[in-house]
Amino acid sequence: MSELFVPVLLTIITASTPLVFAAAGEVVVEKSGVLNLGVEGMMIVGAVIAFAVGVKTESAALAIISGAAGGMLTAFIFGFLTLRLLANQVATGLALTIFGLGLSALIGHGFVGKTFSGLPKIGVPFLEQIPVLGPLLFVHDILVYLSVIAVFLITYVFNKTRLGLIIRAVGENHHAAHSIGYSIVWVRMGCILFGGSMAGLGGAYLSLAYTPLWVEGMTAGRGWIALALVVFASWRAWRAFFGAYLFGGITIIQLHAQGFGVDIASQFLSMLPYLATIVVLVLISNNSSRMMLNAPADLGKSFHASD
Amino acid sequence: MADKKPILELLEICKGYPGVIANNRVNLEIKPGQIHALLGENGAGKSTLVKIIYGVQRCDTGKIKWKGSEISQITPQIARKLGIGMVFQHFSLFDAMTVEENIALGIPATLANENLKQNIIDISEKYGLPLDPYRYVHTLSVGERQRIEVVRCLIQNPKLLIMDEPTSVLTPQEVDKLFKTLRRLSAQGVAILYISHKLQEIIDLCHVATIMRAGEVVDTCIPSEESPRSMAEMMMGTNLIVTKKNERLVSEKPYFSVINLNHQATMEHGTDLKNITIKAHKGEILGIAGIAGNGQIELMEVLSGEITASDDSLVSIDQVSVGNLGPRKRREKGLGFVPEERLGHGAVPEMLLWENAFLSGYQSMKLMLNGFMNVTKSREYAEKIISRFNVKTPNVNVTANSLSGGNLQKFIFGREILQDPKVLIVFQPTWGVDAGSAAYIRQSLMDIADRGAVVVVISQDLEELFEISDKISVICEGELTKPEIVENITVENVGLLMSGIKPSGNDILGTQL
Amino acid sequence: MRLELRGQVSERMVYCSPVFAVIMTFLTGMLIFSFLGVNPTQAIITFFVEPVSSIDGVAELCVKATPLVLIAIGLSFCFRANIWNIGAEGQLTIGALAGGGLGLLFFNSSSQFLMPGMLIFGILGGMVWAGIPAFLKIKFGTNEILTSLMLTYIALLILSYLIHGPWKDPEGQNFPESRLFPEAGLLPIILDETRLHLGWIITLICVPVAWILMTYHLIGFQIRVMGMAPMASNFAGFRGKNIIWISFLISGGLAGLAGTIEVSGPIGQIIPVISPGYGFTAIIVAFLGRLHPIGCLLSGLLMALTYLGGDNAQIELNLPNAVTGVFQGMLLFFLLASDVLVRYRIQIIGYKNKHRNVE
Amino acid sequence: AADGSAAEKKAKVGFVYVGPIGDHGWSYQHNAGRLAIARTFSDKVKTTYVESVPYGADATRVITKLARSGHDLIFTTSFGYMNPTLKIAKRFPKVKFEHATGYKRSKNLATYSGRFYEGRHVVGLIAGKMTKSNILGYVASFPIPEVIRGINSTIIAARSVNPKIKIKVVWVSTWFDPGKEADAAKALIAQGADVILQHTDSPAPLQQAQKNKVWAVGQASDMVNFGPKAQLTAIIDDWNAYYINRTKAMLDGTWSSQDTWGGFKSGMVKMAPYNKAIPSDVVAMAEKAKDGIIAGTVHPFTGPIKDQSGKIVIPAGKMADDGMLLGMNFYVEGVDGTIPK
Ligand SMILES: Nc1ncnc2c1ncn2[C@@H]1O[C@H](COP(=O)(O)OP(=O)(O)OP(=O)(O)O)[C@@H](O)[C@H]1O
Ligand SMILES: Nc1ncnc2c1ncn2[C@@H]1O[C@H](COP(=O)(O)OP(=O)(O)OP(=O)(O)O)[C@@H](O)[C@H]1O
Ligand SMILES: [Mg+2]
Ligand SMILES: [Mg+2]
Repeated sequence: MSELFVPVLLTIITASTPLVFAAAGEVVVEKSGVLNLGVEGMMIVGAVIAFAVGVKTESAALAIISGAAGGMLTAFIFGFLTLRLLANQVATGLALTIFGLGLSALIGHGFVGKTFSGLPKIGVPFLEQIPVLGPLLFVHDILVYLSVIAVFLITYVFNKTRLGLIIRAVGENHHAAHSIGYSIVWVRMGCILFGGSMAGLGGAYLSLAYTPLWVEGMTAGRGWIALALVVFASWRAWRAFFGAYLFGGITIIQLHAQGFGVDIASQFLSMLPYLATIVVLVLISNNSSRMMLNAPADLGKSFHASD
Repeated sequence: MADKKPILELLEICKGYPGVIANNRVNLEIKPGQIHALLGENGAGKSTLVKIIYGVQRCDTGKIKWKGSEISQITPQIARKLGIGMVFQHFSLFDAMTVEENIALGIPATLANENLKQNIIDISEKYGLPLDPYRYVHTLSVGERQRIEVVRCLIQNPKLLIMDEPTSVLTPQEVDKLFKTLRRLSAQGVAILYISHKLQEIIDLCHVATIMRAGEVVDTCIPSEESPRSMAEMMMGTNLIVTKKNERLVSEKPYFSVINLNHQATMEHGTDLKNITIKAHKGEILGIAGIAGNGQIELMEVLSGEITASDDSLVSIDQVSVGNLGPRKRREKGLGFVPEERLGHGAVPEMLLWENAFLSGYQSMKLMLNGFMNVTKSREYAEKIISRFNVKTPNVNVTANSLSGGNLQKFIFGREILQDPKVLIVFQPTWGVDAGSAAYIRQSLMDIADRGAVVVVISQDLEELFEISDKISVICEGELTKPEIVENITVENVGLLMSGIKPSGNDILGTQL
Repeated sequence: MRLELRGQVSERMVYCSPVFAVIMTFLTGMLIFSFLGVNPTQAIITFFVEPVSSIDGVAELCVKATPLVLIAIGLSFCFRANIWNIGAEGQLTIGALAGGGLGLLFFNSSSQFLMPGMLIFGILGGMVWAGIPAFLKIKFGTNEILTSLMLTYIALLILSYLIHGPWKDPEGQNFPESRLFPEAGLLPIILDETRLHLGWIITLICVPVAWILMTYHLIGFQIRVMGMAPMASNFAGFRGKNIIWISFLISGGLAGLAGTIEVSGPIGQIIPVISPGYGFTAIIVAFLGRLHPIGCLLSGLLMALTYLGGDNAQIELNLPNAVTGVFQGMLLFFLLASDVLVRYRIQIIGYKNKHRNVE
Repeated sequence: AADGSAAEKKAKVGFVYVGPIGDHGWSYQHNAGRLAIARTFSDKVKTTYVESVPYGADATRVITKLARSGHDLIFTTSFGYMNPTLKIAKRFPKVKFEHATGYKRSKNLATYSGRFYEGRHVVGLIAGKMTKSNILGYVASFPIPEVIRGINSTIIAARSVNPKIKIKVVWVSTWFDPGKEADAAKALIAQGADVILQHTDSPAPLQQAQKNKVWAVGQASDMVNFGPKAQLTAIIDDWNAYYINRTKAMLDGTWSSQDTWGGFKSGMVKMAPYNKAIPSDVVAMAEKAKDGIIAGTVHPFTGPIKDQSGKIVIPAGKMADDGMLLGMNFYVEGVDGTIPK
């Protein structure tokens, strides 16, 4: 069984990593009180820019950095509109998705059919020798490690640092945070840009590692799933991580079930990840007051100092 | 003290909001060690002025000097560095965070270290403001929240302490303790800028007072040489009405009663109600005194019907059980109520005044036609409230949050009173309301009792309760004492009961005396 | 540059700001088009004027706007109550399946009741699908953003299952398409030689009805109070649970109606893709329309115009679809940003009238 | 254009694509055909296209728009456009329409499609020889006859050279989601498949094969870039010749409605160059089968063919007719699992 077990788990890791990036980034954005529904748009811009730079320069590092930068630039548009011009966040996020899909197609025009060598696997010395666990946990490309590190960092920052405290404060009650002297615009802009770069990395993972190629619309709705995972995770990065793995896991397992000839219409099997997410959420939201506590109270509200 | 150089000088401060000039050429000096009162009606511009000092708002023109030198730009961080601390009128707290986290956010990073918890405990013990650093703010009473604000300032050893209505939710004992603290700080040379609507406090505490009206400084005085009445009249520029208590006919049978009600708090860290019994007669004002957080919120919810009692027969109006009826049905039975929180509970901040008039008046005032809002009638009703209750507003087409606190409170009272309720339950009726409006609101409560209504006032402002109530009960940790005729008890005694100290062997108020 | 709060919402800007946004889009658009080597004036005309320069074009505009407007109106109720129903796409799909299913069941009926029956089934279908997140929210406190979105994917898979399986047209050579609906199951055309169908009239009726319901009916009032101040809603004695139900059912019902109108109007059968994301686009439409039915009508028409303009730009100017997306995104950005002028005035730093008089 | 003044006025040919031209799959190949027209008739014909046109109300609008704006010949390139095209063809009798992969025709509406199952037959033979595990993996989109036909054609051919072969099918419920296609390929590889076939549009499954050192077959276009070691060959949709012919017929006035189902013979289906690693006898066998199909001596669905239950559906010596092929909705023997119903 283990010769099946390891590849299945490896596949789950690949399938979940883009979701982890995008969802963990969005956790930070939403914790600061900003609802950016444009994750899909930021992801795909990240994907195309990473791929384009990867093809042009042959450098994985440059490609990854540009992917993050691409997501960040797209996010900046959102930040400027919602923070400086106080545009409605929900609508701006959706517009950002439309814009991002269009923009990525324009940029990617010359890159259809091009190939990229993919990201090299990096083994962690010694640990990779451990049977079964070694290849499973310690031989991955840089982005997989980065996604785990990012989740750790975010959790650490929110639980242990003043920065995290300030971000939570801004998302919790922006008037109060303003009164005691924090710049709502700058804190939120920082979070939006961070979220954008994470979404960009998620996109970059798709076009550099998951399926190293560029085709229009290749994010195929993953940004939306990431958004749902943030809610599922009740705004905690580590739960978003597990949510992504749950979702990715069920997606992969249903594909395997088909391979084994399970006699259920594929559409019903494809529903499983969505159903499971709902069911798990229902089970964990029995204590809804605690959920509410985690939800940033000022999520989605515009702030202006003279309000 | 007079020879000392001022620590803070304000020169010709102007600040406009759209439609109003909140501060107009305000000049002010505060000297080290001075306790300086800032007085004025609701909306006079006091909070705006102190926000400018603390750097939360920027003034349009004018200069601020700190220890004689002008500061060009001021932000809360800079203010804190200079040694300015501020207790906000509207708490700047974060519900989903702990006390410790809240305090950490409002102090320099260097102070927010591992010792912070201990510091909080030390400071709060030193000044008699008990606080548990681990508690979440949303589980705390208003009074406890106020303490966080105060402790947050004290922990920074400020040179100038600004307090915007800090005592509105404290008990007399707490106020005493706070005053001791403030006097001690003053003796240490800390300047204090103190805003309050409680004029007696100002007389007791402050060295000088600056009086504002409509954004301008209109007068200064030495409070100890004034009376509350004279200061109120300086603020308003007119005469203060005097509340007067008439003899009233009291019904024989209780009209509104609650019998042995037990209720478990829905909120985390809420207070459970135990064996609550209230028997209120027509033409009677029953005061319920208590320190915030002793079950008043829960009591209010149960009385208003926002949370229904477990047993139908526990709450009744005119012998009719209403225990499991919601607020709408209870209003049909003649109940009216005014919650503590004006914005967001008693009124919808972003809605127009006439819509807010419709909010609770649509049934009894028949503002609805086949399920549709009757706009004309609702407007007329709102206009009636405005004219009868002297609400200062351009018209009824402005949003509720554009009214000053006192005016909105008058509007909400007017709305309930004009519905001619048979039972009116009010919670902290004059919290943060200026002297003029407060007198007006108290008078209207007495008027409706005169007309034969039952009035229940839940408040921790003992001065107020003693002024208007016929009987007073005390709520402490969810238990309610038997009501006692007001003439038979003293403020001190009630104050003790509020803090849970029962006169030995007897839980009936006043018998000690 | 600095923003300063206006005392009151500027009535003038409510109307001027969209115009301002459109002008800004024109200008930036012209810049981009000349950069792409297209005659800028011609491009603007192709995008915004040409599509509606004929009766047929206007009819097409209305056909395209119908589902957008209907769904956006429904969503306005939810969003006003602060309920985040983002699953209108799924509700539309299930509505289309319920209404269309009736049409397939009676595929050789010629009863005049078939069409109304389908519409009612469509509404019910949408309501059922919207009822699930409502139920979960009330019963378990489950966040509706997640449930409604997940249910959308499930609805699309149900559609896929039915259309590849049981509802396949038996005479259709196993193509994943249903039978065509009978004549009696199709919405009548109301303007000859065009595709303008009864659904547009239904939409036009929904607009004032929703407006009155939202602004002057107790239901709308309750919804608004709950959205702005839930505690005040308790205070007034409104039942939070009822409001959740009502707003979900209204928006689900309208999305379901839109779905049935799509299949029994311009499509005429059930096919694997019923909606190109109307449920999501309608969220933008709702917010652009400031959550007001009339606003939804206008923004729905504008949004539809950008799609028509996009087709046109591809056909006439050989511009790729991607340009449409970028251009559409830009227009939306400008529209959303210009909203700021309604509540704020822009102040250039350095200039400040010192003693502004009370207005 | 009907008045024949083509000298100054160019004829217009329009295309409607279901995906973006950047999908590197189905729409990409049709667009290649459009470009071929543009190259061939650069002075006489103007081509236009509208991409990513969803089925339903939008399709009707776009096709009508093309018909209205003076297009003489309109290709609608996905099966979902069938009914809209039929309806519009009635309304615009002077405009010529061509619908890909459908079966409804009228006087001015022709249909065309490729006999891709011929390519799958060749692929099946090669896969049957190349597999070591005797398990083929098939990444499939939706259970429509076109896809099922391809699966059956592959397994019949493969079992004809190696009766022990099984084929595993994973349905991804999408035509286009590179990530999910890749995951499906990985699942199949993990379950022992050593030749990956696909009926979805992106090169992602091929990439996975390359990465996991198993074989694969490209889809729609030559995808050798994405898996130079892995790609055994690819089944190429080549619309160029057909599109040029039909445009020419339109220009000459000889266009008439017809049904074209072109395979190897017409060049609509082509095989990409064979992988060097395929032994020469296997290549020879593949080429022979291809030649046989062109000559009409070989038919991929020649009896006896049994369905999964072992029932004979095509008796020995008989060949499936086009009607049966077009509506095929059963698996033949050797396919693992059942068709989703
Ligand atoms: N990712 C995060 N983002 C923001 N705040 C967080 C995050 N993780 C934790 N917190 C905050 O840190 C505190 C402790 O977090 P922790 O996850 O340990 O919660 P908990 O009390 O154990 O709840 P649960 O049992 O539901 O996990 C909480 O106040 C929580 O709101
Ligand atoms: N953010 C704001 N936007 C617009 N107007 C404001 C704002 N803040 C205060 N105002 C107006 O400025 C004036 C002064 O308000 P301020 O809060 O300073 O009064 P105050 O003296 O503190 O009253 P209170 O005793 O009720 O606290 C009022 O008319 C108020 O409505
Ligand atoms: Mg925990
Ligand atoms: Mg104030």
